[in-house]
Amino acid sequence: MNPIAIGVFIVIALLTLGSGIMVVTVRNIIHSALWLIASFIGVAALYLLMEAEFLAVVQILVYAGAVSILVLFAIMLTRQVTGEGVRVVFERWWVALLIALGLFGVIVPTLWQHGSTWEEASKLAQVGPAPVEGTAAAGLQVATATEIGRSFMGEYLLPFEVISILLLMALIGAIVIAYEERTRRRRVLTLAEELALKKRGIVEPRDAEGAVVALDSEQA
Amino acid sequence: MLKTEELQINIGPQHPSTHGVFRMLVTVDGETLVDLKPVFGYLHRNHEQLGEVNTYLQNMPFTDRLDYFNSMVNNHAYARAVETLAGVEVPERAQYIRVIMDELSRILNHATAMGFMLGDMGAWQTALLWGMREREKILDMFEYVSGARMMCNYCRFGGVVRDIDDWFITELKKLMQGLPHYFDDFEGLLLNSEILLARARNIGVLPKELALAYSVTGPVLRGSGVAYDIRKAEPYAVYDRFKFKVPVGTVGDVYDRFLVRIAEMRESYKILEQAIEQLPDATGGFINPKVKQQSLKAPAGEAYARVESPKGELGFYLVSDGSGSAYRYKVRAPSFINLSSLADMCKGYSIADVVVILGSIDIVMGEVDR
Amino acid sequence: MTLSHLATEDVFVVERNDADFRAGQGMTKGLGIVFRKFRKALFGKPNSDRADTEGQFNVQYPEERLVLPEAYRNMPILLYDDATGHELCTSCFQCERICPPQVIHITQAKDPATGKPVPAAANFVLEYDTCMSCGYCAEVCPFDAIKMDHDFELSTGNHPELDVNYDRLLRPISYYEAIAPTMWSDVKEQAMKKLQNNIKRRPGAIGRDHGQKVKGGAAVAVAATPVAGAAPAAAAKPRGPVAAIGKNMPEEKVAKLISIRAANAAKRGGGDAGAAPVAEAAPIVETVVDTPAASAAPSGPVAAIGQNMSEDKRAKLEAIRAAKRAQRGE
Amino acid sequence: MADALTQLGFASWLSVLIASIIKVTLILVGGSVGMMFLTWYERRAISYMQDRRGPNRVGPQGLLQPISEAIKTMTKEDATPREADRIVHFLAPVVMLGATVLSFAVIPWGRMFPVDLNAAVLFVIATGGLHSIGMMMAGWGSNNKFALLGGMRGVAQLISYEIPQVMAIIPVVLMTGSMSLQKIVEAQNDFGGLGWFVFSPVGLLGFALFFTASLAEGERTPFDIPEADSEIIAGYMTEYSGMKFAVFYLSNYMSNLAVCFITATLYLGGGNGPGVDALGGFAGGLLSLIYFLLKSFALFFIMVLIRATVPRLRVDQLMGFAWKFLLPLVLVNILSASFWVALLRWDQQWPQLTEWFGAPSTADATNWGRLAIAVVLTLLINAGAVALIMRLTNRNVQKHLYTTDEELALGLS
Amino acid sequence: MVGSVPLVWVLTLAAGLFCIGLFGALSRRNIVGMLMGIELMLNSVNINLVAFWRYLQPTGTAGLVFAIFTIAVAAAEVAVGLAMVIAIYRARLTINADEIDTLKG
Repeated sequence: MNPIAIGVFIVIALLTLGSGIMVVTVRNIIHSALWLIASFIGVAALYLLMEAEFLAVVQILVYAGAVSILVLFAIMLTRQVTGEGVRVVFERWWVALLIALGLFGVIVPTLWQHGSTWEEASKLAQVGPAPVEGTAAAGLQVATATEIGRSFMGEYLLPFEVISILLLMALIGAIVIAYEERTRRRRVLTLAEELALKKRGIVEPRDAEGAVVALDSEQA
Repeated sequence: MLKTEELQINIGPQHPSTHGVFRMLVTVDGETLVDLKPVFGYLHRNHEQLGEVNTYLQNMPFTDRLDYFNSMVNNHAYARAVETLAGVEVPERAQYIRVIMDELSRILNHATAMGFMLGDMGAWQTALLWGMREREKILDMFEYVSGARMMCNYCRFGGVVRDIDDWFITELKKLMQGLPHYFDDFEGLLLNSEILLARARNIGVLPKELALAYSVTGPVLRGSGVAYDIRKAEPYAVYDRFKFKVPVGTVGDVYDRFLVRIAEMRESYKILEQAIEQLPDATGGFINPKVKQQSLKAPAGEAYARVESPKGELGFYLVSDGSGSAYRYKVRAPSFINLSSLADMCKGYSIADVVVILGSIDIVMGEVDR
Repeated sequence: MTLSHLATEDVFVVERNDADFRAGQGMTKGLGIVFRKFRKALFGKPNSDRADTEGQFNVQYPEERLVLPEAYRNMPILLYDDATGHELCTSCFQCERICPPQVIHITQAKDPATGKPVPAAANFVLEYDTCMSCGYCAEVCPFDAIKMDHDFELSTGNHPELDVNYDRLLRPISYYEAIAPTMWSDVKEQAMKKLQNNIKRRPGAIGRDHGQKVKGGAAVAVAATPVAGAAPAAAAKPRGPVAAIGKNMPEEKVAKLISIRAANAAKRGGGDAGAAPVAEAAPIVETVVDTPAASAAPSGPVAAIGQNMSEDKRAKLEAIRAAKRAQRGE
Repeated sequence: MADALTQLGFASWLSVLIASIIKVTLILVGGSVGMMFLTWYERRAISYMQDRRGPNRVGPQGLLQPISEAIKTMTKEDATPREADRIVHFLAPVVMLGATVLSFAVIPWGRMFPVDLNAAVLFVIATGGLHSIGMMMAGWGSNNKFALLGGMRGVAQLISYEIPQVMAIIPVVLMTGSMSLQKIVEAQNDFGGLGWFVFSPVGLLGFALFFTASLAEGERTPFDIPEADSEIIAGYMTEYSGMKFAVFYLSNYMSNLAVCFITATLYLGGGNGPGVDALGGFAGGLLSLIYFLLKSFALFFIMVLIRATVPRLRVDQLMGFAWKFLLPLVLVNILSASFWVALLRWDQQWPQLTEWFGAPSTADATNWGRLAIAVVLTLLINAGAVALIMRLTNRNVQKHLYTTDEELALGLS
Repeated sequence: MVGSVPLVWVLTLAAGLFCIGLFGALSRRNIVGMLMGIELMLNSVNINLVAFWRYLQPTGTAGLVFAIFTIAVAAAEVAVGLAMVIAIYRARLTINADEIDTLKG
């Protein structure tokens, strides 16, 4: 029962929950994205507290580093043309609140009933392997990155390969969906290219103020 | 249909890389440049009206302020214009002195111009500061002989203000020993560097026909492949006595102009060597004594004299009505005309290239706005 | 169509490096050159000779100074003869007429008795702020009365001070002789001859007893001559002019300055004969480098105080100088 | 440190607290003093390269110049644009500096490791990734067209160079078998302290790629697009002045310092050198710190040399360089690293090799036969890959010169 | 921390985060807001996994490996989701969920 751990846990819990609440309640979408990053870092701190170092670093690298940038880019690219005036939440947002609170009300009591059984189980689990005579009493060997790596290559090889294919599909899918074909618009010709065309007699159709008139196929 | 709308960006007039007070209104579509509208006139000082009010001699110091990098060349061009108008002949030694000063000015101009362009490319002013050192040495020479580093006011009608003495010759020879090392360092520093090649090759291409159509002159024209140099086309002031070559590019892009300017510096070095050997002794006089400088009256008529300034063909057109000051005084400034080709030359390239292309044309706003 | 009418052997095509990019060899060559420059600048000797292109080349301005060549022209000054105290200017208005920015304003002096104009100037105002120091006034002056000065530290707080009037323009001939010996020696005889017959045509009252000139002139005249004497041994080509002594400097300061000059001159007497303005800078640069500890002479010549600096500016400069000297533990 | 304090009678948790506070202050002070030294060091080095004297007025040889600059920026007015998003504008430099300082938690100073995560290498890259958030906030918060453009470009550059940077570290992790920096430094300790990774072909290519990628991460020339002053005035830092600009400047140079430290640790055997083990104890630690700082400042000198010589890459060339040149080379390097590990450490999987060359090399006895094969094989793979990719990507494209008729008809090109 | 903080507290924290994420996903009109809500829910699931791993079976790696898989899937999901958002924005010029209702009768 060391007070520091409890204190730190409570601080991190408040940080994560607080930024979570801010994510859903703040009006400005950019601010809610920044609060999302704060909650990611809170969760990473929680992992560190639970000595899952590798996971904490992966969380910072993947979520706080990349996903948040993706979200920010998406927000900036789809800047609301009509401005923030529009309502942030649906009219009947309180229904969602009710559902969420109801769910919370259901989960927490069941958790607390099983609390005691989990306590003994976790105490049992904390006892390290039986001390071999020669060596000192080896403490509890918490799984680190090396064990994770071995289990990836050993026990969980199939899911590992499936995940890599899934990521590849997501990669290609995202590009195909988001790619805006540039073919439909005229590329700006440099001086030398225009001269090369003129020499071959291909004169670009230009309207009054000299802008290149797009070919009729692009009028759509 | 959502079309990324074109962005209007304003580069200048207080922009770190516009070589003086010059604004470019650039419309950009994504990264490529669609249209560029140059806006200048911020440095207009009413130079040509002043020329009509001042007497011929009084106007000489104002010509220093045109292309403030090469005041010697400006003075020389103005002096030649008045000499042709008034029919004054210039002694041999003065012509040699003028040629020496012009070639020294060409070297310092190209050294700093290339330095500024590389600075715009992001090369953090190393080449510029080496160039500045050579420029400092040359400016000390100008200061010794004319009295001021940049505003030399050195030429008079029929000669120069002060003769060059043996101290000047010895120091000039010492300077000449250092220059080849500087040229080699400069070429070795960047000429084959991959990133410069990537940033300079095939950027801002000005084909030969269009270069002539835009009537650009100087290194920009020679970079596009037209071998036209006034020192060869219409040899003035003893230039016909020197053996030197005219460097010419092939494609006409930023890289070619860069190479042409470096080659021109080497050619100026050759001219300087020959000029020092053939320099006549002081008996011939450094100025035509018969000319009354401050009260020179030119017969009615007109004259146009042009000089190969480092930036291009610098010409002075004078119409005189017989009085002591010019009736019409017009300066054909090379930077002004070279700048007119910038707008079309930059189309299709990115913003980063616009700044480099502007650097490669090497303009000075003093000359453009007059 | 090629416009070039030049003989083909006069034109050479610049060879372009159109090859593909190589593996960074070009860049490494550049890096090597910059490293060589770095090594030379860090460990090599400072760059003093005009021929070499390596080593440090900048001059630390306030402490070290480049000596200005004789023909250097900044703002014009008027000369008066040390001995007789007469100004050379006869207000012939030539300089006023030629001056491109029209900054010179002269009023002719009148003979108080008869009221007729006299070849001397009553007041001579020159707007230092508009003057572009083109040197025309010095060229056209038939009496060599107006010459170009070498003092460029003229920045001042209040603008009206830049309309310099007559007494602040006057300098003794010895001062100009110190800063431009050969240029003065060329025109010395005819200038003095013209001055003599001008003095004859000036009535006794005018020109001779210009109050502040005589008083100031005499004292400075005395101090000025030793300076000329102490000028370093003139080699074949007179060494570049040494920075001049301020006109209205306090007495003890002038004396100290002369002693410093004498010490430098003695030390430099044996130095290299090749007198060259820039080379001249080399010894100064060297003196700065090697003398702080050694000889009593303060490191580098003390800068001359601008003639028409306002009082508080001069006081502030003195304070800084004193602090510097104290900090250098003199 | 913590147990030393417990002997002094503090409660155990209090001593841990105090120890960590002392460590944190030491790191922060070391980091910021290091940053100041770097600014002075860079300006002096570049000025000597340009034959002029750098700052030499403030303090002896100008050493107090960074401090005077800090005071100057603090006294400058700290303006925030009117319609700017005030909070985001204020938080951007905080996030940038926070990300940089976070990575110092793991970086060793010679032999002294502040904290030893067993995923330390990944932690450093993760905190490097946080930079882009700060940059994005700066770009968005300043409500200025140029700042937004600079911010977007900066983030795109950071992300596209983060991947080669991470991949360039994988060979080092493969060769040491662990991600903790302590083990990586120990693995480079054989051959009398000179067994640095940079001397093995895999390590050499990894070093070159990692250093180039970290040039881009630290926005050094030739990759300093985000604040390319000749184009968009100061990139995402346009609307910042006074103290906030000083914080950006501090975080910029501290991340350069961090990058130099990490490169020295990963590839140049941070803190290892002849004679460090012989001394041992405190003196050994000090000597390792000196070696470590020498290596890092030599690396920084290379950064300064490159900055003084090479012009800036355009945005598209910069992205092309990352994706088309660095990434393939990095992948090939991982391949050759796996060969290296297979040859040197495996014996059951490769009985043939054990027969010919004997047991794999253990910590003390290195098996020279296997080492020779490994070196030759990896050298071949790496050199071949570099040559091939060089020829593939570096063709001198005659773009912007001619347009074929079909190209125009399709409107493609 | 294992000794002093009971497992139930961590699970309640995860449940709380999950409900906040659920509320965010259901109530936000802006699709990107919804995606953020979903991210929060995925994070809370991860907390559960790590908590169970740490408290009940610290030597095994099931919890950690599963958590890493969920992170990978979540990243892929965000990438594709935002690609769709951009495509919708380009087509409809709006990303408010209730305005994109062309399928409605």
